[in-house]
Amino acid sequence: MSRHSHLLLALAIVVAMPLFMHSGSLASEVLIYALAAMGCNLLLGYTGLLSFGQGIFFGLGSYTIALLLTRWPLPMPLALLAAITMGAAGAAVVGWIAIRQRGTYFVMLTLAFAQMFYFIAYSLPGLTGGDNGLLDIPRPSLAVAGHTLWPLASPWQYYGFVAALFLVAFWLLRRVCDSVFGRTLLAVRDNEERAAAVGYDLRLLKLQAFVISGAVTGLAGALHAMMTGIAPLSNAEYHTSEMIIVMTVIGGTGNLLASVLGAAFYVLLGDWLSTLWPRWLLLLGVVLMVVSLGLQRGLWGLGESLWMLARRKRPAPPAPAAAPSANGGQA
Amino acid sequence: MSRPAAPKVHSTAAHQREGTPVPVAPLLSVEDIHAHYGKSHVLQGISLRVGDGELVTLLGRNGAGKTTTLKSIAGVMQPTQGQVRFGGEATHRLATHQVAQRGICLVPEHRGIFKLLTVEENLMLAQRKKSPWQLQDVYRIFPRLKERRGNGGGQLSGGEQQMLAIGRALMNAPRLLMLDEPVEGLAPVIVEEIVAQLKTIKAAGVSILLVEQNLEVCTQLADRHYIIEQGVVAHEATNAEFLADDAVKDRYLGVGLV
Amino acid sequence: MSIYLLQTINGIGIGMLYFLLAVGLSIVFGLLRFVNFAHGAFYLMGAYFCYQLTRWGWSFWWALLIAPLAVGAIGWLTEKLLLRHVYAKPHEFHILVTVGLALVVQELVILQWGPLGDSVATPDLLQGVVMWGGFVYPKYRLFVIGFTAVLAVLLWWVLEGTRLGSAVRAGSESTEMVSLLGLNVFGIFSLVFALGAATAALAGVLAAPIRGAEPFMGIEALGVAFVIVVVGGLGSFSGALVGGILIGVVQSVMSTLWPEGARIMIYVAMAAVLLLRPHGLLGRKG
Amino acid sequence: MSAPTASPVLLEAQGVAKHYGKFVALGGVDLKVRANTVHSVIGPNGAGKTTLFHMLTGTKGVSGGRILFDGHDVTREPDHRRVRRGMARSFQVTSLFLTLPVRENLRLAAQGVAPGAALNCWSPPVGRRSCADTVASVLARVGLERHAGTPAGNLSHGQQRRLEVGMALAARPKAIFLDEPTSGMGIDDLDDMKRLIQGLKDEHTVVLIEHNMGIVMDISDTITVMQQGRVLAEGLPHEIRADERVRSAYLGNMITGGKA
Amino acid sequence: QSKDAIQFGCPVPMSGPFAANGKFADLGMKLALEQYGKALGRPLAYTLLDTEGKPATAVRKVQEAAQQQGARFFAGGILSSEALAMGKEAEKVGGIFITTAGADEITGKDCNSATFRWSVPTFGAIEQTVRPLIDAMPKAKRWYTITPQYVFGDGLLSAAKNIFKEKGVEHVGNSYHSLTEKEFSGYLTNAVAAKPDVLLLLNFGAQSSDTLRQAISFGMHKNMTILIAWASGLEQFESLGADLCDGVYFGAQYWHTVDAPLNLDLVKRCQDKFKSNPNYSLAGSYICTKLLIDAIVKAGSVDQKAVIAALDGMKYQGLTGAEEVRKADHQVLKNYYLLKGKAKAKMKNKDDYVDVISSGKSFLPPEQTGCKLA
Ligand SMILES: Nc1ncnc2c1ncn2[C@@H]1O[C@H](COP(=O)(O)OP(=O)(O)OP(=O)(O)O)[C@@H](O)[C@H]1O
Ligand SMILES: Nc1ncnc2c1ncn2[C@@H]1O[C@H](COP(=O)(O)OP(=O)(O)OP(=O)(O)O)[C@@H](O)[C@H]1O
Ligand SMILES: [Mg+2]
Ligand SMILES: [Mg+2]
Repeated sequence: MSRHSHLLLALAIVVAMPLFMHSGSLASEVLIYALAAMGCNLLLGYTGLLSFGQGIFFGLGSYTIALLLTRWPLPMPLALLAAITMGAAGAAVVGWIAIRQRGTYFVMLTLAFAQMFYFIAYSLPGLTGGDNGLLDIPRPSLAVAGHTLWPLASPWQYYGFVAALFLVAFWLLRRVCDSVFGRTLLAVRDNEERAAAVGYDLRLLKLQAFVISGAVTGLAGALHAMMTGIAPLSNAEYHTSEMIIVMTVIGGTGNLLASVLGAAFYVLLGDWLSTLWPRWLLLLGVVLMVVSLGLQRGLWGLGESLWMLARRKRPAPPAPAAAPSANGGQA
Repeated sequence: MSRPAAPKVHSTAAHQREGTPVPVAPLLSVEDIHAHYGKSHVLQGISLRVGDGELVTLLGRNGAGKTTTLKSIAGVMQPTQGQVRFGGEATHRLATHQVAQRGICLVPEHRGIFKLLTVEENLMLAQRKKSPWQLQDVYRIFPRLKERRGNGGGQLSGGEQQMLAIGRALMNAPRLLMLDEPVEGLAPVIVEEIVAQLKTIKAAGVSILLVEQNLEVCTQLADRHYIIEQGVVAHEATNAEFLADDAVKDRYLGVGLV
Repeated sequence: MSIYLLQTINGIGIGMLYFLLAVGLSIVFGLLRFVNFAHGAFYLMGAYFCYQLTRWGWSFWWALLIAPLAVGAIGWLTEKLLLRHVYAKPHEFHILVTVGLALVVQELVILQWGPLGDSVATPDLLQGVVMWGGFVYPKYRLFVIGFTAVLAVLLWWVLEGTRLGSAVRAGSESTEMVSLLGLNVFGIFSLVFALGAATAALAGVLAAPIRGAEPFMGIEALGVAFVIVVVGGLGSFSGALVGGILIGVVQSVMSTLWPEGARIMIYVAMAAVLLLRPHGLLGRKG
Repeated sequence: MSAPTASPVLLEAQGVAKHYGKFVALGGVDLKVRANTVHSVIGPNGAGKTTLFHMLTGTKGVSGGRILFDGHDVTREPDHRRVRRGMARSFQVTSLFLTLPVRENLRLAAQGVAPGAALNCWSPPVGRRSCADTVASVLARVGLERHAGTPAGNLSHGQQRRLEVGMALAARPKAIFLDEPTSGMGIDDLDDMKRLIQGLKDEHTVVLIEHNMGIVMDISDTITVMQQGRVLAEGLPHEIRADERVRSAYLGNMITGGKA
Repeated sequence: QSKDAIQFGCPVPMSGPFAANGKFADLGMKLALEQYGKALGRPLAYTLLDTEGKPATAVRKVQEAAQQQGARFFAGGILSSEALAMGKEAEKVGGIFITTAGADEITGKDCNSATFRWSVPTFGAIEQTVRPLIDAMPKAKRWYTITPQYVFGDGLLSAAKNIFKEKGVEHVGNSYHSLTEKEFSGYLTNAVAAKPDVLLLLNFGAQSSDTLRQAISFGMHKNMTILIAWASGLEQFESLGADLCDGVYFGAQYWHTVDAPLNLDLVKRCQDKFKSNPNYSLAGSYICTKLLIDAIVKAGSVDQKAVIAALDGMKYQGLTGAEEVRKADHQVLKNYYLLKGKAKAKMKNKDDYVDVISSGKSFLPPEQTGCKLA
């Protein structure tokens, strides 16, 4: 599929969600986690780095914006920018150290960092609110010189804001993935030794991937904090990292749109299952096992195969694979 | 470098040829096997036989399907069609280790040395009590291995790894030894050594199916040759016939003698 | 006796239990190159099986025998039915399937025994404490140290001294090559996975009288086991031992030195080891 | 054969040593490679040839000695820096980007000379950035045009060996290090490979490890023979062929592959 | 569900480590709503919201319940962090939130007009446990504390320290630990070495159970008194088992044998319906829901302001006897209990784990809570 068709598909998802879903907050959450999953995908799918540090950048994003909006009267766009920068900076630090390792040791090192970050956040209540988290984060409207451009008070208004940022980020990330850089990352993922031998500075490449990933994840964290009005400690927990990875893998690696699919699937499924049965995690566990056993390339791969099948059977092309699942969780 | 494929004139040659002394009850018989990698149809009906104590080579250009044939015999790949019989028993549906337990031993082209095991552990892992080659025998054949016995397998030079792979196969008590390019990357002195060892192995009654690009080695050792081209047996000859027939060599192997 | 000496001894006690908890994870990783996020679930099962058996009136000693066997069998089945089908897939699928499995086990435990924890009584024989001067130490914990030490020697022999051990290490590199040598690799996989599950369950049984049985103990244990395995070296048996004891001692000594930092120090230790000795204290390269 | 003594020294190793724990893989090797020559390194298995390559190209660090390349001391430089100075290598054990198409493998190798460009996360690799000319010429040279779109992992062993050499070529290096380029190649391709390597001499300097004496003796300007981590002999092909020590240590009766 | 029902929300952790509390809280709310059936002539309905113990999820679910079901009345929030976050959200969506969570901030510096709290904060919990115990054991002069390191734990600790100072008791040491700790032997080794007369555990839930278990395995119950200041009552005793509770002191918000009319009524209802005694989670959720309904009825409206006004200063007969909603900080003034575990042989029925030693109300004056509800 061409670059533009992916962008159009992303646009279609963004537009379709309000039509199918009742809750603006839930829809925003889908896009926010989609952002985080895309950041993870850049590392996992393109660079071959399985990072459990994504929760750090997510947490950094939410703490940063929370502090800026509550303690310093910074305009919201600037605060967002600062959160993105913090995410990127955090990723630069974690990345710089972690990429000395490879394979499982790398995974474990990022895990260690995630845990460390959690405990640091936990033991600095002055800054992070400790276990209580930071509360009362305002959601100021988007305004220029006193003129309100876009009010963010209601969930759906906020969704619009998130959606716009999401589309921009999606477009930028797609460019990154298709660029010389993105293609070189694929080589690194395949064979690091050879990549070094043909002249690439692996650490620089991986570091840049980390920084970009951290920036996107930081943005996601900030948007999440603005959505809920709090920056809780649980955003910095290892479970956040795990969740982001699970979304990415379920969606399918190496394809950004797949991450959107994965995030939507995970968030909506979780939301829906939790209304069904208090032991819904059991069902979630089963779903995870089925996905990993049955789907070679995640949901996206499944969608692709179905699409191929349908195209071969009937000449009339069916609806794009991504769209139907967007309403899977309305309940 | 690659040239257009030669026409498959002799694709049924194996069945027509009369002068070839095919043993009555072959140890291994491969009957019209097909194999696929995903959608690509790599083997398109290979048939061949290896008799007791015979040394047979499989020749062909890069990508002809030699390795794939060996893998199908060893049970690493399941042929999609056709059958493999070893000692009268159909083995193409068996798991790899079951095939191996019946006495087919493959030394793959990447050698398959266990990097985490020492040289000696590599050898001992393959050990079978009934094998005529035990640890000391292997060390006698390849003294270099004895010198490096405590080394990790990953720290061996390319040639040392090849010696280890062959030595290990011997300890596994093979009735049929399949070697995929065994002298690739070996120093000439070692090549001579290995050729000599293969002769003793053969003399000990082990059948050998050999894939090798080094024609000198092949012709010194083999009883018969099969030439594979694009997944089918294109030609079959006894060693004498093959040596005499420069046209065949040129046509299938591009040796450029004519 | 100085408090630090006491803490060191106590740390070794904690560490032996940690070792048992982590060793299975390490072996399974060593062979299957498989980070088993469900390892904690086997530990959890061990503790609950022990709880259930003692509730039924069986003695703790029977539980010590039966629970690991039962969980080992479950591990064996798990490997056969589930994991075998994801080996060929990338790392992240391994994580997905085992995370899923861990969730399922945890929720099943909650369904069966409720979300609240339960206590398991210390066996009568080992109730009470021993005292040396000012040092008080539960008899039961002493027993745990001794028992795991014996077990460690046994395991070490199996893994390093036997052909099964070599096969396990060989299988971790190339399953194809091992089967080409006529060994049933999948059989070995199942066996090793079952062994890993059984050791985890054993740790669970031994931990039950100390910590009770509680549905979320698996997750917590997994986190600790990761740290130990990484510090000691992935796939290394002696690494698990050294890592376990080291972490136990660090944790214990820190609870005197700087109690609020005891937890974070574990992770700092882990990061430090990884940076200075990339493959863990006793890990092999690769 | 051209007179090698005439051209300047491009690469020089002075007492390069490598220890693996107690084991001495290289015990102080001196080597002078002149520009625009084919310099072969031969020796028994385990002599330390590949190890020497690792030292020269920076894949692994030295334990002692100095390496000068093109007038610079590169001893402490990592491999990717040396690529920029004009070194490129092939591996004895095939090392490719297995999931990527052959063409992309070569493009990446060509692009590696200017690795800064790889950090460009804005423009796709089209036009100037696609290195199309280099890729096309290398594809033709190694005869993989028909497989340009095939993932490298799906090539047969011999095809992969050719790509392996192509990877080194794509970098258009000053010095090209080939570690047993013909191992696993079909008999019919040996002559082509021989011609190809010989042809490289005009633009590049070739350092070659090879066990196929048919090739080594025919195309080398200088041959260095190694044994047990040291240089055993060095000289012109006919000198080496005549050297009694080399004969007993290495050459034997010359079953070298190639012709039957 | 009819359209005009008054919608309640029960945001509690149904999954995760606090699932047990969620499960009983759900039953409690259901019990209260079924008991009333209707208010203001409208049926009562509720939605169970699984917060997963995560504040962010809790906030989103409250937001959605308000938006989609039109729920305005929320009773739940077991964990301090989620309760704080939901209190803020409830105010935003024009609802009322009433909780049993522990953090002082809920009716302290983070209080707001829409948030109420039934449980006694840290100050009262310590006053009603440590003080009577010191009075009862004048010879126990050395106290050692084990404290979870966060605001809640610190609240308990500083309250305890104040009493130590006032009573001339020596605080021989404290061990802080993190909220994820499971292994307490290191801290206990410290404690043993300090040779205290009383070991005061200021952690709660599974952590306090673990600490107690391990302390007993170190034989500490034999030569010192152990007090868990913030126990969760019946559910915790069940999980510990009678043997471990024997002789240990516990502080608790609720105990089902308390002789108050409403409590007797609740116990009867529970016995009829579930064949068991109510525990703290159930009782807390029940009384919170009941308070909301009573206030709605009293206000004669479901308007946020009106119901808040009705709750402010409300005096009623609650589960612990006379209770009162303090207007200044929306804290319910109620009893806190000091319990003592008894030997298994002495238990009259399966839930008879403890004797009530004493009880009473202690609250900081509103000026000192930090709450500025003007
Ligand atoms: N894993 C694979 N996936 C897809 N195609 C493959 C795979 N391995 C080999 N092939 C293809 O199958 C064909 C036969 O391969 P095979 O390895 O059997 O050749 P070969 O005769 O052993 O060649 P060589 O002499 O180069 O080793 C080749 O065209 C190759 O490209
Ligand atoms: N990482 C290592 N650790 C220990 N020893 C090593 C290591 N790598 C190589 N060696 C040893 O160094 C010696 C030289 O190895 P090298 O690979 O350079 O040989 P080579 O000359 O290339 O041989 P071949 O022609 O067989 O490829 C060998 O004996 C090998 O066992
Ligand atoms: Mg082959
Ligand atoms: Mg070599």
